[in-house]
Amino acid sequence: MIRGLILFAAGAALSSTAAWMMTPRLLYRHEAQPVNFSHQVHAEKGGMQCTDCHALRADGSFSGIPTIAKCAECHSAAMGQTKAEAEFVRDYVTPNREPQWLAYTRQPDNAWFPHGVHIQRGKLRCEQCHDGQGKSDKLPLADVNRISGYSRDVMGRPGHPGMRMDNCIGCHERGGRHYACLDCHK
Amino acid sequence: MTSQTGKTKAARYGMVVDLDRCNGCGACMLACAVENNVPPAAPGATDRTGITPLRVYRYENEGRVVFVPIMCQHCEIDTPCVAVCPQQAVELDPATGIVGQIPQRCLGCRYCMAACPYHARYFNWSDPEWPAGMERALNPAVAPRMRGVVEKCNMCHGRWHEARELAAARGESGPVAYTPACVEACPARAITFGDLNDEASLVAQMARQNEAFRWLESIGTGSKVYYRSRREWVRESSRKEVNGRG
Amino acid sequence: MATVRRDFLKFAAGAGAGLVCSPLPWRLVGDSALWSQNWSWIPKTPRGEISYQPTACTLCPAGCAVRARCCGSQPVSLWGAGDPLCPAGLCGHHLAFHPARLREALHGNAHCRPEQAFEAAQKIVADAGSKGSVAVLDLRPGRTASILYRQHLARLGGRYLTVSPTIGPTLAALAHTADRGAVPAFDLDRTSILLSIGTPVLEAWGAPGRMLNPERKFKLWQAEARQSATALGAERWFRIRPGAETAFAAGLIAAIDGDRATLRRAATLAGIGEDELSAAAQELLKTTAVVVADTHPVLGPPAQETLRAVACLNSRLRAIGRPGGIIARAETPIPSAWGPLAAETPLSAVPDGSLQLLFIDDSTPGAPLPWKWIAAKLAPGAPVVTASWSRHGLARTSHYALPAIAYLEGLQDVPTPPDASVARFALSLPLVEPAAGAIEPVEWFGRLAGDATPLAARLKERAAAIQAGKRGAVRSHAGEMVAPDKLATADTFWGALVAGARWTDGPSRATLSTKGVSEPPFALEATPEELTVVPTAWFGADVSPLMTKLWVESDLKPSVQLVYLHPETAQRLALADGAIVRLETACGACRVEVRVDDSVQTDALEMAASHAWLALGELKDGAWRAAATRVVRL
Amino acid sequence: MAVASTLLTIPESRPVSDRGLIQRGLDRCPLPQFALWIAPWAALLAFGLYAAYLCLRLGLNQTNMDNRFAFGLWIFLDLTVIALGAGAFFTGFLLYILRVKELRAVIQSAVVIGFICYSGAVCILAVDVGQPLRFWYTFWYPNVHSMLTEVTFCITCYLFVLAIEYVPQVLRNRRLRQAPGALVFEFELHKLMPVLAGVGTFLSFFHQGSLGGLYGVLRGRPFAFREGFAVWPSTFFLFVISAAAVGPCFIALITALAEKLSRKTLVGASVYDVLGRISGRLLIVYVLFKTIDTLIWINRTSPSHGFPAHRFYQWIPFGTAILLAEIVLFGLLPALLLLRPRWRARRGLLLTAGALACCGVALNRFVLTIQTLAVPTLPFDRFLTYFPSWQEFGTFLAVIAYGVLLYSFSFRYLSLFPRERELAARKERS
Repeated sequence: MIRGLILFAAGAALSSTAAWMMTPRLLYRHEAQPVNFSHQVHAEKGGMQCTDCHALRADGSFSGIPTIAKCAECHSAAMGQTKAEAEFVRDYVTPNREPQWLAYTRQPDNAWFPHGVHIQRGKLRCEQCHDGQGKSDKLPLADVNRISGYSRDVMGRPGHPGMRMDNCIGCHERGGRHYACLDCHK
Repeated sequence: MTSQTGKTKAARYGMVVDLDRCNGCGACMLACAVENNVPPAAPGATDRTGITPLRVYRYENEGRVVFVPIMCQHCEIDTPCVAVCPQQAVELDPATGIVGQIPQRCLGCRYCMAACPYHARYFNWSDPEWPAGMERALNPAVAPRMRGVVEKCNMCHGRWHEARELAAARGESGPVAYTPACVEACPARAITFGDLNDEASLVAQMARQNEAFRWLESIGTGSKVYYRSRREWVRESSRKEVNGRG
Repeated sequence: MATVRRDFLKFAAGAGAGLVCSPLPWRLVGDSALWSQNWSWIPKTPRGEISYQPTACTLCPAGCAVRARCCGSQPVSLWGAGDPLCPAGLCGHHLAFHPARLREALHGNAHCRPEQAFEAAQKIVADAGSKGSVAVLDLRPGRTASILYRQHLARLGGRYLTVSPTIGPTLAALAHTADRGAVPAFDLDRTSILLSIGTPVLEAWGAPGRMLNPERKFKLWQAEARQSATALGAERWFRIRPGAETAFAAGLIAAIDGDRATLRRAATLAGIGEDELSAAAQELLKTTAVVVADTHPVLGPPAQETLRAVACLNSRLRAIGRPGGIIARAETPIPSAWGPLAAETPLSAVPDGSLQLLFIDDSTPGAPLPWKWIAAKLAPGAPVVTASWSRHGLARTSHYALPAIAYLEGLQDVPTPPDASVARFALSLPLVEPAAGAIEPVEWFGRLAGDATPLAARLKERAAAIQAGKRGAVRSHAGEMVAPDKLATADTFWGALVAGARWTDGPSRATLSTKGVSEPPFALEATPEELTVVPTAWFGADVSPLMTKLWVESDLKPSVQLVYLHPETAQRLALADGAIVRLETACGACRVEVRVDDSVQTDALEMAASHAWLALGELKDGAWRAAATRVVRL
Repeated sequence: MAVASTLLTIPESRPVSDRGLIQRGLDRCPLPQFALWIAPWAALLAFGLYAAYLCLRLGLNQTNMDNRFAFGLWIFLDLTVIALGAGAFFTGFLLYILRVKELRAVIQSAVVIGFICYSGAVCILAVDVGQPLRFWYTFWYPNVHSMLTEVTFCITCYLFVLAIEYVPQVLRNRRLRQAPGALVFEFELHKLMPVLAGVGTFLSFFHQGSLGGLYGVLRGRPFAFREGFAVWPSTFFLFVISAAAVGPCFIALITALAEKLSRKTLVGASVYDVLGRISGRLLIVYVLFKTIDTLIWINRTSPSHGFPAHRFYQWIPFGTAILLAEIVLFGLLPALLLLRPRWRARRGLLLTAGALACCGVALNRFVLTIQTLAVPTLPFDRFLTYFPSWQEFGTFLAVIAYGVLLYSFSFRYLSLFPRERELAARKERS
């Protein structure tokens, strides 16, 4: 009897620990960004604001990740001496090729996050959702769920806010704000 | 799903369709399909398995003909489809009065279709398919649905989203003003859309006129899509008991 | 041994239990559900900045102003600027993706090099010389391209053919009454009653946004055999017998002239009461009324006799030359440098077997054109080269088919619509990349005539000619006036046009005379007693796969596989709903399914405008008519 | 390694026979004959599974359902099957709560039948919904106002209950009994039975009811809409009673069938009598309520919604005949047959009555599912008809086959009828 229990416990412990450790590796594809972009450098050396590149358009829509044209405004030729920049100019700016950026927090097709409304009406600041992103020196790997194809940062990871529906609802409920499915779903 | 707050004045978006103006050209049906990324007919589809969130019926009665555009009527008195959905994929948004259908939450049990007296709900019997390359011409404001879910008229919520963003950019508040695709498309200007709560609005005034009526009013689901006709027999037929075509 | 096995089972059970306590199984359940929201085979919507581009619709002669909603550079929906669009116009941006789109040059339905067709054509042109045996059939006349065809043909000594006159048969019948440089035009803004004889006014005549506008000034009276959408939408509907158009017009004339005998005869033929006809005539006389009998997209132009009667009726109603009736308008200026132009000939006027080479410009979707009709005109072995948007229709039957640049793919001009009282000019701008290998038909034919000037340059010349006239006004594409300085120089004018502005001419001082307008009597032959097939309203060009919404996924429009007949007719022929029948005429036969419908007349069968219908038809005084039909049960 | 080897070695080789698995004292046909009986059903199952696969892989365009007939053959038969399976809970209720001792003879069989019906129904539903992968949304984001939520919860829970009730019988199998612990476990479960029966009764009561409520609440469909008490429309209660009424009938029918096929007496005659009696009483109550409900609907509910009831019966073949058949031919008649002891005593009559009652319940479910959707609501829509595709039939046949197989195996290897051995012995003595 005792022997049995021990065996049982052993099996349980072994499998669960294994599963806990393996889960992230099994579930996510880790993809590297095409260019190692440093928000920190641009913010500190360049003294730039988020909105300089990630702006709201006149119609209130959010421009998202800037196009190469935006980069070319400053980097038509290399500004600094860094190898990274030189390569970027050579590979993308000069041939006017769009880098295939991987968006960490891009909502799936069926969800619509109106940046404008949150910034202008909700008075939200970028950091509140994209905490460290604006100051990061390196672009982390983009984790894409192998099954659902959704970004891990949207679904949320330990120690990262996450931008799942529950997160939206949680915030709206805390503020006692109204919300309905169609407010975000499209 | 919703927690209503008195912060912003609630809207009750509704429509009045003038049946005397409609000549059944079908522009609204196509505008609806284009706006909401409804796929072309799947192979073997019929008028019973097709997807037409807005469908114009040709109502022929003793030689007299009227064309009746039927879309989701956005009922507001214990809405039949909202009550029955087992997993809250349908809801009546008290802030807009729109009955919203969320295909991503839908299980595809089709109970809501059985519940809808207007047959205004459509099931995706097949995977949606567009001719090669045509996906580039899809409307970015609306996500295509997948096979096995129910869809219906959401009163062009994609346009509502954009209008709301624009309003926010302009610092406006209160219910946003926008126009659904069918309303913009109708060459006969047969459909009037607006906020029924706003007494001054044209739609509210027309809904109050004697010529205005609603289909199946007797069931008492309080639909927010009104119809109007000067023709007595049309108004009568909305009151008369069912005499569906055999 | 057994114990060992049992131990292992215990261990396995434990492992199972442990797994359940880990996130893995639960994440799998959750993610697989998310996957069902994100299937790779469901297309992703495009991303990009939303912008609105002005352009103009070239899908039909109405030429509505269009606001194209673009995501990035790709139009994702089209909307009317000012006036709304028709169903076809709403999905014009799908034309590029239409499954039927012709994407390669064909020779007898097999792939071929585009040059092949050109060389073949060049050879014939060289031999044919100027015997009028080279011809162009222009299915969308009135464009600058059409004028260029006429210029090239003048050089080649060829014929310029159209199915129906550019300005429409009703006005064409009065063309000789106008001063030089002017053409007749309807003055609908001041009309109080528009009497349409079989013209699909509310479906395919003039701009839908104007004709269906509840604020429009004039009342519409419709004389038509079918319960068409126009008949239903009209203020008054005279349900005449099929083929009794002439009789109806003649009846009204007789009523005005007080010719009792003719009135009685016409009334019986048309199936309308004498008193009703007389009353209608009196009412028309009282107001400013005008009569139109124009080309039906499917039925083609009305019979010659009908047109003579209509012209006469218009003069009886004193509509000719009167404001609110038919007035004279100046033609859109043409650069004098373009030299002589070939005359416009109706296809029906071409002697049979006389054409050595026929080039067909079929670059915009339209109602199907009967091949029998064209084939009759060809000399033995003469090739037909069709520049078409679609693989179906004429491209299938022609000897050579070339992929043509379609709506939104190239710079085109929008000519004066049939319902306009003054000349108009606007540009349809290229918003999408043309299909690979697609040609601009008129440029292709230009090369044949030794003129390689691109169409865009020609359009600019035309614009300069218009600007030189210094007449009229420039309006933004939404309709409001734009500062007059836009007309100051050719460049400012062109700039305005390219920005979507449209030019409208001012009122013309030209006049119409009523000389030479035909007079009674008109030949009134009795309409056939036996069944004839009438095509039901055409539901617009098949520009998008989404058109299925109208007749596959709903029963709003007649399906092409159905024939509709009145309950009595069905009873007489012992046919039930859903029966499969074979329709036979002297010209051909087709297989269709029966639908019983009270709205059909007892002596008519209705079916959708389709190749099936064309198979039944025959060419009768300049138009395509269905012959007496036998219904054979299958 | 050692473990593996022990797993791989076949215990001891003997001529192919399943004697060792069959309960002592029960004589069962030889294995080949049994295999012969199984084979066609197995084939049918395979065919059905293929049909189901088509529906899951290609979507529901494989069926002939459409936007009007959103529910079709599957839902109709699900409702019927679940109603017939109600015998399980009701017998349990009678035996363990009301202590009707005679029913101990059929309770095992009843549980198996119930298990088959419910698991089968759930499988069908998995194919019927458009997005089976999202099944758990109903539990995670439940809409408490929806009858379907109630149904889903109850059916799932009750399926567990049935499974737990089924397990001990499996454990009582001869070979499994060799494993110590199994016995203990089985014994523990056995003590649970009354509790389980109670829980089962409660759950079944609710979902049988909610299945009725499913239609009763459709205010958009005046043909189906019924008033009722509190949140439950009258159909809620009618379904409960009708299910309880036909449950015993169905058990009687299956038992008789088993006796016929196995050429054995499996239960005492008294059992049939009890089942018949109970059925009869409930059936007459059902007929009474159904009549009252129909009258109320005709005279008040339907007209108040602007739909004179007679309008619904103008469509052939859905005339008033169908209504009469449902109440009189398939309701009143069997009820009377079952109530009269002398008639009830005649096995033939009893079974006929039972069959009629079962048909009655099926007809009732059919009317609510199909006729409700067929009759037009808007003045300009059509009366439509629908015929299922072979995929729909196939998928359902799979469930039938699965049921036959599971019951056959249970009958062969478990003792579904406790008194079988004793009755057999008695037969030999006489």
